Amino acid sequence: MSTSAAASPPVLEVENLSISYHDGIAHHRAVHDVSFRIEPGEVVALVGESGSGKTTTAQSIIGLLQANGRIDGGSIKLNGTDIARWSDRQLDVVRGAKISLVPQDPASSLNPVKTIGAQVSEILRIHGAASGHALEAQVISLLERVGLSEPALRVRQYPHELSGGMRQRVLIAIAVALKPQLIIADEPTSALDVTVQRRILDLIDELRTEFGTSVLLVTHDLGVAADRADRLVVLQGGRVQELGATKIVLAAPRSAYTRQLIADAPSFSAVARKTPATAREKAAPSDNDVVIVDGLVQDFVRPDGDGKPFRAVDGLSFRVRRGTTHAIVGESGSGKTTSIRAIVGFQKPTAGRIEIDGTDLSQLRGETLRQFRRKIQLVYQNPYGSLDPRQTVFDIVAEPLLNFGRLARPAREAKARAILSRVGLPEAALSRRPHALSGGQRQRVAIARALVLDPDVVVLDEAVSALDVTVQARILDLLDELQHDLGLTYLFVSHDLAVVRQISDTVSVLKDGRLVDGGAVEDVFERPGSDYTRELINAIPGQNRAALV
Amino acid sequence: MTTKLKRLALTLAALSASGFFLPSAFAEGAGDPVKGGTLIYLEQQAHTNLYPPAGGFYPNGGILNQITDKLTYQNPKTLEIEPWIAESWTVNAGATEYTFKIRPGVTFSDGTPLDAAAVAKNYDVFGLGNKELKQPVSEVINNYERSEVIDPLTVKFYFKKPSPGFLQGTSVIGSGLVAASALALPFEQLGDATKIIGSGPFVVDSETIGKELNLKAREEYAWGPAKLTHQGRAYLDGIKYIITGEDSVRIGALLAGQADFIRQVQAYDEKQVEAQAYQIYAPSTRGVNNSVVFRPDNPLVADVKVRKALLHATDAKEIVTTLFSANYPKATSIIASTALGYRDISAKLAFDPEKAKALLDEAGWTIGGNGLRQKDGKELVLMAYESLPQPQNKETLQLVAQQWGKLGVKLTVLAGDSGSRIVDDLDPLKTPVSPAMVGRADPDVIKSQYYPKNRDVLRQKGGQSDKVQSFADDKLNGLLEALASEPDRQKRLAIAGEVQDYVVDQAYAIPIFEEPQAFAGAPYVQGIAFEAVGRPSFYSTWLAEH
Amino acid sequence: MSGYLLNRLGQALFVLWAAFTISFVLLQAMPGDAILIKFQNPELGLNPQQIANIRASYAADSAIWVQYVQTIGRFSTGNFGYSVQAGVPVSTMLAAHLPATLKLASLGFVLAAVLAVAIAFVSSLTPFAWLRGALQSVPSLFISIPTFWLGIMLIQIFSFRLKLVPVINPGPWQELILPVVTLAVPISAPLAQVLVRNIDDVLTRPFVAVARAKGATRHWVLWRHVAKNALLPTLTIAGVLFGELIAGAVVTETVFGLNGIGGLTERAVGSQDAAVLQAIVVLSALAFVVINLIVDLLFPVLDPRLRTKAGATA
Amino acid sequence: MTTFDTIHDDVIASGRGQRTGRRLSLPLLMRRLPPGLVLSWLVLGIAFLWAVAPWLFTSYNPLEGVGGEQLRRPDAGHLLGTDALGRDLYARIVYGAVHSLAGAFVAVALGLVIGIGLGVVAGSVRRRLDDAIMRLVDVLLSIPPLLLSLSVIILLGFGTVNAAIAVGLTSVAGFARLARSEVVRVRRSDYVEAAFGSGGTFSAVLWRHVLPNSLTSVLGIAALQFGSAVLQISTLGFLGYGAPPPTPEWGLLIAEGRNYISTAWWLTTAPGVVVVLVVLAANRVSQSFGKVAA
Repeated sequence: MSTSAAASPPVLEVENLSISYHDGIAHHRAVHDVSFRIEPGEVVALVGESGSGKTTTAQSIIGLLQANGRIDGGSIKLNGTDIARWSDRQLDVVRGAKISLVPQDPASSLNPVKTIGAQVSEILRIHGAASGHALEAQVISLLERVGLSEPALRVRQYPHELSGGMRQRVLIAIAVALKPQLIIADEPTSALDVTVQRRILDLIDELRTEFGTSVLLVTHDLGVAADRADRLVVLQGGRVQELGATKIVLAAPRSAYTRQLIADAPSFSAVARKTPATAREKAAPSDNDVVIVDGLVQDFVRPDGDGKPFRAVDGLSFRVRRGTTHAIVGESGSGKTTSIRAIVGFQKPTAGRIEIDGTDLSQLRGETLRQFRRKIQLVYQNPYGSLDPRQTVFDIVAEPLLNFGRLARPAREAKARAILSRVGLPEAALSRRPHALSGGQRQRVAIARALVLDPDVVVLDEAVSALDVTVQARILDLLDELQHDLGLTYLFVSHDLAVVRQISDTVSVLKDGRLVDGGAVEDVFERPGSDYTRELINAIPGQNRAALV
Repeated sequence: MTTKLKRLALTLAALSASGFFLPSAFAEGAGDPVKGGTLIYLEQQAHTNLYPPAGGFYPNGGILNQITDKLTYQNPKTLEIEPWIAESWTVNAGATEYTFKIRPGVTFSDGTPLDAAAVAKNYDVFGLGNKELKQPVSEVINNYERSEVIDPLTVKFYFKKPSPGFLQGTSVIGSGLVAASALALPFEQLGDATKIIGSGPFVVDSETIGKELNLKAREEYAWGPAKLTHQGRAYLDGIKYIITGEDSVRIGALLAGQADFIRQVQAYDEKQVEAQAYQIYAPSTRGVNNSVVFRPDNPLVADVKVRKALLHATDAKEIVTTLFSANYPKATSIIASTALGYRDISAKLAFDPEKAKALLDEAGWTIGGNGLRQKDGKELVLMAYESLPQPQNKETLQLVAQQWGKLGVKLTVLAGDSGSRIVDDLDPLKTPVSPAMVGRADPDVIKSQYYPKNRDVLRQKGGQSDKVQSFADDKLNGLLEALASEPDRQKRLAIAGEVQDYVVDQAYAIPIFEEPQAFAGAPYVQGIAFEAVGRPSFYSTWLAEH
Repeated sequence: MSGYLLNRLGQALFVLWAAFTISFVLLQAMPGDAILIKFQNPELGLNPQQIANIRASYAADSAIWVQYVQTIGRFSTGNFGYSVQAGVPVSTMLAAHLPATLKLASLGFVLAAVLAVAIAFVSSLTPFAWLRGALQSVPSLFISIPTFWLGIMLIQIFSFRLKLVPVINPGPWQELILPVVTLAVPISAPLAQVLVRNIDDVLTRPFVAVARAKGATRHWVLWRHVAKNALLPTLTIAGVLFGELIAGAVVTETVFGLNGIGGLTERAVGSQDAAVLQAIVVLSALAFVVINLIVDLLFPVLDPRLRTKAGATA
Repeated sequence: MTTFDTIHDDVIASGRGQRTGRRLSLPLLMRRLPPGLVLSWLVLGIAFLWAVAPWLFTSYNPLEGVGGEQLRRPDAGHLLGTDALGRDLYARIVYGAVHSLAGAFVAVALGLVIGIGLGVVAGSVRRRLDDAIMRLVDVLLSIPPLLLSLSVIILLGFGTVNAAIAVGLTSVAGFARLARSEVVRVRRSDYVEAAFGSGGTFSAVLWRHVLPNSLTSVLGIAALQFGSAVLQISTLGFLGYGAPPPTPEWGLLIAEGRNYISTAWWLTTAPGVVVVLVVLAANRVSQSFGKVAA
């Protein structure tokens, strides 16, 4: 199968692997006859979207399928020996020592009530690799190796005292502690900010080359895979769509699905999704500005009371012209979400002026505020959390009309149906509840709910970041259409510069609550006004490939 | 004088011919008495107060009977009054003056002498009460006037009116003699057993309120009732009272050998006790039978016809056979057949539903739509609270309710907390019917039961309750007063009979059965004795090898 | 922190006061009163006048609010007054009854905890589904049994039939065996249920998978990772369980005739011994408050996340 | 346009189905019912039928004893034997169902209504009132429940309903706390904010979103509470505060039967077992609620 015929036996060889889950009634196949191999020191990326079976495959390799999971057939050969049907007892020796795992979500992957030291040393103790002072020393050196500052201090700290990036480093330290032959990195960075993501991936590369470890990189982000992997395994619906050396696959994808993926991956498509007006006028202030934010300041009292308040947003100012898209970019903690919550009127700003379509928010109270909400609508990041699980799609979309109940029932229904079909939801979906919809469909519902009141401004808070690229692409297309047809103004909050570059006219870059850069997208991307912006741009994954094309 | 005494003795003996003998209670067991050992005695309820006149309450009496002596001793077999602390006595013809010669050398457990002065002090309190200390008058003493200490060993009591019941009264549980220190305490502090200093064969050793009470034998005790075969110190070293409220635990513990003697054995448990060769003791309480009484102040039962109807509607036999055993004889009068002054009026108590129906129709109570008897808009619905101390009273009342129900009369058996129970019980409108019984081996017992100033079970005006509107039966009260003060024995017994007839003719009460006090003891427990009204006396008790 | 403590103490005082007041009102509103119950007794044959005198002598005839002020005054100085029924100072009664209950309650709670932990951990460790199922249905069974019934059955079987432990006049520790079991069974049930739920919940957390990926065995993971995380939340129900504990104590002590606060409560309610009941209410309210305070202060000690200032890393 | 969405549609939906047992569609649920749960429903069903149509199950009169028939061992004539008055125990249990179940129902309903009322108000209004209510709840919790219900019974007088009320009051605090925490949880969710964002008034949002979403788990607990209510009522019976005779309330049957345990064990055992079964069933069902709600 593999294009490169290696002399030494592969570290891992998966053949015709089939896995199914039992849902209480019957088994449902999640992985069908998947085969691939990993040569020593090689990075293989399992690429696919949610439901593609990539995580299931990875779990089965390290023998940690969920309780209701089952290997139906095929083999998993580690250095030639098939471990697919080994008992826990047998696998315990392999796990950590020969195969180790870098998990997806650093936040919840460390035991909150145990010190970092304890959790790192644990793996060494389990496998009797070290004890006593030697153990301690080794732990510290490991932490040092993965680039944690003051390792001696970290040893005594608890997970919650570390940032996401630091935690991921700790987890990597655990993964490499015993110099395993294979590291399974399951979406190792998808929960991290781009800049951090980059450093973490660099670290993994380093360690790999240093220890000659092979890496199975599980990711949904083709960009990441393109940058880091020697070979790609593209999964969809539990089946291998395409398999081969990264360059070849990307250059000449054979399956339609891979082509689709590449086309939809924002980081690859240099072309902007929308037809932009010329940069000049977009940046310049004008009477046609529908959103005016001036010196916005937002303070929070610290939960523990003492000390001075914590300043989340510090003097943010920008203007958005009607019918354009303004992006607010920043990493977690940059205050982007805080500012838009103030803009849509969920928070009273500590200082500064916010004006939407001529109305000054600071004047609004109670009923007037409620009326104001018709002008500006918010679409949330997580479509699952933002839809009431007990309402049907139709009710969800019809509710805003009910709130401003001018329309009679039939009119209301008509409007709701219209908007739903406008966002491309099948009739069948109307009577469904959110849990029966896919992520993309949910986000469409959320958008429909936002649009049904014909607002002037729609605020999209990371509205597409939770979605698979192909889905994301469809939604972005939709948003673009809608903007054209309805002359909407978007306030687009995102951490993903690739997307921002595609769809927005103007952009504000936030760091620690401050505006570090702003203006027309082209200007900002071509001539970044700050080092931070530059760092952000360089961190965008998939640039090797972008360069390569 | 002496002739009078003889005659009294004779009558008593005659009466007790009909009286009943305890199965084996007095057979002094197998072999000679063994000294030593502690008797484990399971009580159903904790004692409330050890002021001697409060001894009517069984848990109180059960303790007082061990730690106090009385002036006289009433032989349970003959019901004859025999010497105890009093060596001898004289009564004047009018029964208004009693003179007692006190046995020398008797001391209370605190060392103070039990002499004429002490006796006088006791009876002044029992007879007159003590307002400051809230000590009430004893119900067994009538018409008491004053005492007089003639010499250190002679005391004389004077009565306003004849008080023929007094001699027997000196023998009852309510007349235990206690040291001055105890009488000096306010009533509410007499709940603490350790403060009760008596002259009895046992003394209170230690107490855990509401849980446990330990008595130990008094070594120097040498003044038991003169005619008892056993003299001197008690055989037992001590008695351990353990409060065990759960019936099932008491009986189970006894049969499992964890306890020696228990009070309150329910009739349904008797079989298995005897099956295991354990002994059931069911001494009669020789008093007013376990009965249901009416409060005629309540218009519903104001009409004698209604009461009579209900009397004839009550099938005492069914109740006894269903719920009780041979130890619970069916009532043949309002007092026990073993009681002094008993008269058999079972003819008047016949179960006769037809007659009952007729009487109710006569009284104008006709069956209504819902099957209940009605009269000018009112339904014949009566209420009664169960009486916790009486054996299976809840079941008894439910059976009565069943029987009355057949006539279209509804009897609601109320359950309630002690607060509401007592408050409602004072109000005839809330409780037109009430269970009642009291034990005491003297005709006076009838007075204690019915007289307004005593228990006032009928709730008469000017009695216990100020909720009573009008009802008062002067004829009855007259009879009761006469009963309490008629010096002549024969006349007195005649009056006793008259009262029994009158109460039943008026159908004030429906007697059901003669209530014994049911105890059970392990086979090796010997020499259990009971005073005339069924409180155990452990003076002569001993534990055989086991 | 001190500010927080003061605030908590304020709340505690309020709770005490409110509990006192509520119970006072309830007791006043009850039909009849201790004096009536004790002295309106046929054996005593007291007439209404005499009873009224007695009531006066207890100062129980003055206006309600006067009594309220007086009682609260006395309580604040730690003087619980005089028990009408027993005729002894309430404080001495409490002193006499508290030890038994403390022994019973603490042992009962310990046993309950042991039972719960055993059920929860064994059931999640066992490889056999049937055993797991069986064990996990035990708690439901435990809460389904009336406490008093359990007590009586235990006595019948273990004391009377099998003659293993005497219930009458037993040794100091013997006397506790059956009561402790009786008390522990119903308390252990909710504990076990919460534990089982928490364990299942913790087992799904990613850090467990990470631990397994280190090569840790299921036992290792359960004891070193799951245990503490699962046990922490159970602390929160301690306050609620306290109520159960008292209710259980009342019943247990009544069944076994133990001389503790529970039995005392039962009798005091029966005789509406206001002084005693008030004291008991205040006492248990105090215990409740203290327990909750301890739990709240304990959390930061046990859970590092609550120790350092929240939001250190946003 | 939506091709890819729909491809993933089923995968994700079913995937959610298998991993977290989230709210299943009814037919799925039916097929998924474990036997234990079915049995539990059966038990509850029978108990319910006893309550509504006891005469279908026995020909004996539960209140009228037959003289001479008392304390009969269980046999063909009397399935569970007879009591001291010669009343058929089985009949008394069957006819007692209505008292016990109604009692438990009233108790739970009371606790639920008041508790949820307090909890929802506390959870949804601003801090002052919230604090006040939660303090009140603390107070309720701080008074020993048994003591509380005893005094309430003494106040209201004896009887099944009053006992139920007394028991219900003790569960108010628990329900209030639970309801509050649930409401607070739901209020933090995006969809509630979104509802406000789309112009929902406070009351509208509360009614449409907060209540329905926060009360599921509360109802789960309610089923659990139902069982313990039966037990608490029977405990009251044991302490002598039960319904007045001849009410054949289950708790009372156990409580009164206990006196006969050494002579007629079945008198306390049979009703005891019935109560255990019903409470077990209630718990099982409540757990299943919990699962579906989670």
